[in-house]
Amino acid sequence: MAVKISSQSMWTWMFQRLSGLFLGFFLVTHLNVHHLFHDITSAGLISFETVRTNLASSGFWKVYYFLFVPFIVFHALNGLWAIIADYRMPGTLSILIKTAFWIFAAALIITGFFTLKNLF
Amino acid sequence: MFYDVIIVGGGLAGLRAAIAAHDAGVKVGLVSKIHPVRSHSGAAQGGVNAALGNHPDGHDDTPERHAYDTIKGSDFLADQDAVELMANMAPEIIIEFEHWGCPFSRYEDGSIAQRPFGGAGFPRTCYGADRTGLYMLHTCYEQVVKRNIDVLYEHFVTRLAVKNGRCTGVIALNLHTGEFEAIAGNAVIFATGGSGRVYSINTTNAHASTGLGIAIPYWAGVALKDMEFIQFHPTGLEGSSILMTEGCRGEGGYLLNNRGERFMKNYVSEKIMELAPRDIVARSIQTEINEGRGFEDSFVHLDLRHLGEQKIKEKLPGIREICLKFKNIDPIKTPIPIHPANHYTMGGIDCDKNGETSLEGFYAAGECACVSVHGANRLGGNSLLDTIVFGTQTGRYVAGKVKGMSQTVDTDALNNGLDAEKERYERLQSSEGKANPYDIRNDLSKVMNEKIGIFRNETDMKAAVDEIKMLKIKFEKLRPIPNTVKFNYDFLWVTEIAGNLDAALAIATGALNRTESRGAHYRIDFNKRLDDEWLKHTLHTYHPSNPEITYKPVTMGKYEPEERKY
Amino acid sequence: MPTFKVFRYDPDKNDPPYFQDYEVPDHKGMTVLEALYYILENLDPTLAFRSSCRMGVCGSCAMHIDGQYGLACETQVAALGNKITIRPLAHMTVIRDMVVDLDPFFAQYEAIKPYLIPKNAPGPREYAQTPRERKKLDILVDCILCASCYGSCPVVGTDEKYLGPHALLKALRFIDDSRDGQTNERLAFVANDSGIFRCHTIFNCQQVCPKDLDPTGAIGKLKMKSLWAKLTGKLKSSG
Amino acid sequence: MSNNKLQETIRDAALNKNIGSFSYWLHRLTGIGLAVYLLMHTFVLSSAISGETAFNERMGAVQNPFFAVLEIFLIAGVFIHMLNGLRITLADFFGWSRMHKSIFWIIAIIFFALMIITILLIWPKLNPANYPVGG
Ligand SMILES: Cc1cc2nc3c(=O)[nH]c(=O)nc-3n(C[C@H](O)[C@H](O)[C@H](O)COP(=O)(O)OP(=O)(O)OC[C@H]3O[C@@H](n4cnc5c(N)ncnc54)[C@H](O)[C@@H]3O)c2cc1C
Ligand code: HEM
Ligand code: SF4
Ligand code: F3S
Ligand code: FES
Repeated sequence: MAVKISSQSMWTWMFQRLSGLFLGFFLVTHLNVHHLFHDITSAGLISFETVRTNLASSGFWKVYYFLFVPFIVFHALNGLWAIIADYRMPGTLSILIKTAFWIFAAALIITGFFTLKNLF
Repeated sequence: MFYDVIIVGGGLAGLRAAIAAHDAGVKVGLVSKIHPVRSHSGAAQGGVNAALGNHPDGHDDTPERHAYDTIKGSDFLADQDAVELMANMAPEIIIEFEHWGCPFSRYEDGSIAQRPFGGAGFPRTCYGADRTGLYMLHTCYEQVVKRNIDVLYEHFVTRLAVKNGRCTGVIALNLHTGEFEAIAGNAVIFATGGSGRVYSINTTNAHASTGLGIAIPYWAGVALKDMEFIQFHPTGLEGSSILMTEGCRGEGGYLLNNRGERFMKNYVSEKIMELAPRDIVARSIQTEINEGRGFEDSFVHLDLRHLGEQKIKEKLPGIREICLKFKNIDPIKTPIPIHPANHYTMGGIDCDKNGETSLEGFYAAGECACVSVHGANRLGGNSLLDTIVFGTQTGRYVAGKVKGMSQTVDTDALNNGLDAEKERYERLQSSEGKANPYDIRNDLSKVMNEKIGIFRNETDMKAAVDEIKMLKIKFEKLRPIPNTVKFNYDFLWVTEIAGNLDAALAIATGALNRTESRGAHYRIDFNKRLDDEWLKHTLHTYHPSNPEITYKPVTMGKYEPEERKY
Repeated sequence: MPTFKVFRYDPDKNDPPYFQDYEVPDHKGMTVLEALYYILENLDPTLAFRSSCRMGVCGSCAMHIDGQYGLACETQVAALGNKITIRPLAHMTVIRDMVVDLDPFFAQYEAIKPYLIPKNAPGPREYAQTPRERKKLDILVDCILCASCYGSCPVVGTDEKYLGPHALLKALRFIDDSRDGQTNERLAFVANDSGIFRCHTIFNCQQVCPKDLDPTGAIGKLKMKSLWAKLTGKLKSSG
Repeated sequence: MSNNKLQETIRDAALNKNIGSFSYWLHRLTGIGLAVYLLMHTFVLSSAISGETAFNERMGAVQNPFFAVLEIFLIAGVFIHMLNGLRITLADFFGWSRMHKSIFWIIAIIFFALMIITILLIWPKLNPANYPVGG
């Protein structure tokens, strides 16, 4: 007979690490393209146009950035939540903050998606 | 607070007794001045004896052989019925520990591993690396947790409540609150451990192993037995006297003098060498040192180097850790400097194999008790066995006695005891003397080590008795103790020292009176065992100025005294 | 002659905690515990600290010594500087000086059911356990419950429900025991929301452990084991 | 003593001076820093929703030598957090907990190597003369 377990903390823990690994891969590429190997002396400042050209260069980038937004939002907010949750608080307060975090996460993801949509 | 059975002491003996009594269906309260897992049983390293016959060279081992070795080791002073009981119960009780989860080391076939120990005809010492005591103590405590037995830890017992020749409870200082509490019970079992701290400057024992646990019943009129038999362990680490287990030699370690020779060949047969009983090895080492074949006139070497790195790391990791941390040497590369050190109190509260004493309702088990199974010299690995066998036996027996008994609590006795302790506490706080109690303890320890040590003689022992009496007088005029309420450790230690003094006096007078050499009691002025006159137990009865000494016969059995040759 | 700067506190006296200096004559091989005894016996009988075995096996004397948690009885004075600061373990209520209230520590230990719940009914002989199976318990069974790790773990400091490194290490001790039959129940328990997944892999517990045990590694192992048990369907969500 | 948990956290940081605690604090602080940056980043980029001009205006405001210096710190934070995230993940996933100190020193070396490259690449952005006039 299988034993019952409340596994929420397991999944958030797991996903924090998986998203972290994904972000590691992602951020290095992202940094290279937009922060490091973007030479302002030859290519000028980053602008709407440069970004758009970059993203349009392949379908790959679109998938990439659409995945990136939820991942990084989850990772950042779950990370912040982990810090707050260390300071054990009454259950109701904890649920309140958690809900606020979810709403905030949704807002961030939606903003991110609209931003991307306009850049594609 | 009322319990059917109060158990004082959270070492192996106390915990095992608590489990036995609880399982027999009575309400148990376990009282201990330190948390049970801090007890000195946890320091035991080498192992515990049981004739399991698991060792490849030990398949023919039997409880009878175990009993015989124990009796011979005891120099025939042990009570043979008790020894036989212990040897017979040993296998089942060790197996029970294993069933409780004790992580013993193993053989390939999955059975409990055993190693050779001193004075044993077969390798029969079951072990868990060199942390056997730690594993057994934790296993036992785990079972107490499982059974949800009440544990009053950091409750310091200072007095028995006695009325009309019956023990009805104990008075304990709750260190957490600083309040004395009267704990009532139909029976009290003392399992307070050894009294090595009487020899505090050279002992393998913990700070907590003072003589108070035997002094409390002694003061209340219970006799002590065979106190003169003090075991000196051959291998205490030079300086701190921390124990280097007999397992070191059991695994094949050598003892070397400053000429690099295995000197044990000069004292016992080539077959036995380092694995002779402890009294003999300790005397041999001391002789080497006294005759100038030691190092710096104070130690010899315990050499493990030839065992090789792997064996040392696997079988003696704790020893290596201690050497590295306390002496900054690695036994893989360097021999260990060792000298004999006070280790074990063969004597103790006079009781029979059910723990029963002359005081009704009061029982004893473990190192503080003297059943006696160790006689004049205990074999390595028999003491852990003693604690769990007689812990079980006493726990069961006492539970049987108090089951269904109506409460025999005597409020007067408890209140009187409470008042007496409070008064003593206040008296110590307002004392107008000057003496530092710790100086007294140090002086005592010096007297004991120098004059009631491995080699004894009349002049020294007479002087020792006088000096202890002087110290007792000095102890009457102490500087005041602080008036802090919680965890007043100064009060605790001062009380312990009071116990040390009377335990020491019992040891010294007993030793002075016994004009023979037997086991650990070795006199240069009477260097022969004299069975006709001295095959008897010493009984010490408390008297403020001078203990009263009487004797009682040894329970003999199938083994006749013979010359003890190894 | 090193100076010991010792944390002093007596809640009954209404004074805030303070540090008191004591000069202690040292000698070769002297330990911090011996120095504390020197203070108690010769300078200040009001000092309170626990001790028993003085050989690093009973776990009484854990405290914060000169910047590090550890056992006073096995810390050599000579290895420290000339000014040695001594404090009690953190995260527990100080009862007096170095003596802290260990009740929560032991309560969390007891919460993980720290006793063997055997797979098989006992027979007349020992449960067979091969040296290889026994080897898995090496280290895990050496914990002396000294609470050094408990004092050092920042999560313990802020989350009173967190089970703590000691209890989680003990849990693995039983899960890894070939004789124990409650592996899944134990995994489900330590994976609760005050258990292993609250550990941030800070390693303090591992670094301070006087027995050189690895609670961090034990917790890591428990995380992987419970994850695996979940993925293979041995643990079912309770909703 | 004190029930103030924040105080407890600070005390723990002071009482545990070791690699584990140090990297834990680095991880936490960089994590928080990156989360804050993520919010700012989202704010800047979301101007794209209002169109190209708004976007270019906001982007122009954050492209100057001052922000280039901040960028170095941002990238340092990313590398520290990333490498240490890898370190603790390795400890949990592969049982490499005993090696965490060695891994710490390895990632420290990698970090410094990465930072040298980063600074070399960002170098031109630190010079105001390299920016197109009028933006
Ligand atoms: C270093 C060392 C190594 C050893 N190795 C071995 C070995 O390998 N094999 C072997 O067989 N034997 C060994 N022994 C001997 C054996 O360990 C002890 O004899 C045995 O553990 C004693 O157990 P106990 O339960 O009687 O007492 P302890 O374990 O000493 O427990 C005494 C208990 O009594 C309590 N107590 C004492 N006084 C009071 C009081 N006044 N009020 C309240 N509580 C009190 C204490 O708190 C403690 O819990 C060794 C001994 C030492 C010192
Ligand atoms: C670059 C790759 C990244 C990796 C490998 C990574 C990895 C991790 C890991 C493993 C944790 C869990 C630590 C713990 O349990 O305590 C974590 C926590 C965290 N991460 Fe990341 N992360 C990365 C990027 C980011 C980014 C970009 C942000 C911010 C936007 C971020 C914000 C956080 C925060 C706030 C925490 C919580 C810190 C804490 O618990 O102490 N991380 N990260
Ligand atoms: S794991 Fe180590 S530090 Fe923690 S209680 Fe056990 S022995 Fe002490
Ligand atoms: S210090 Fe605490 S957070 Fe985890 S690794 Fe140790 S338990
Ligand atoms: S006194 Fe026992 S561990 Fe230090």
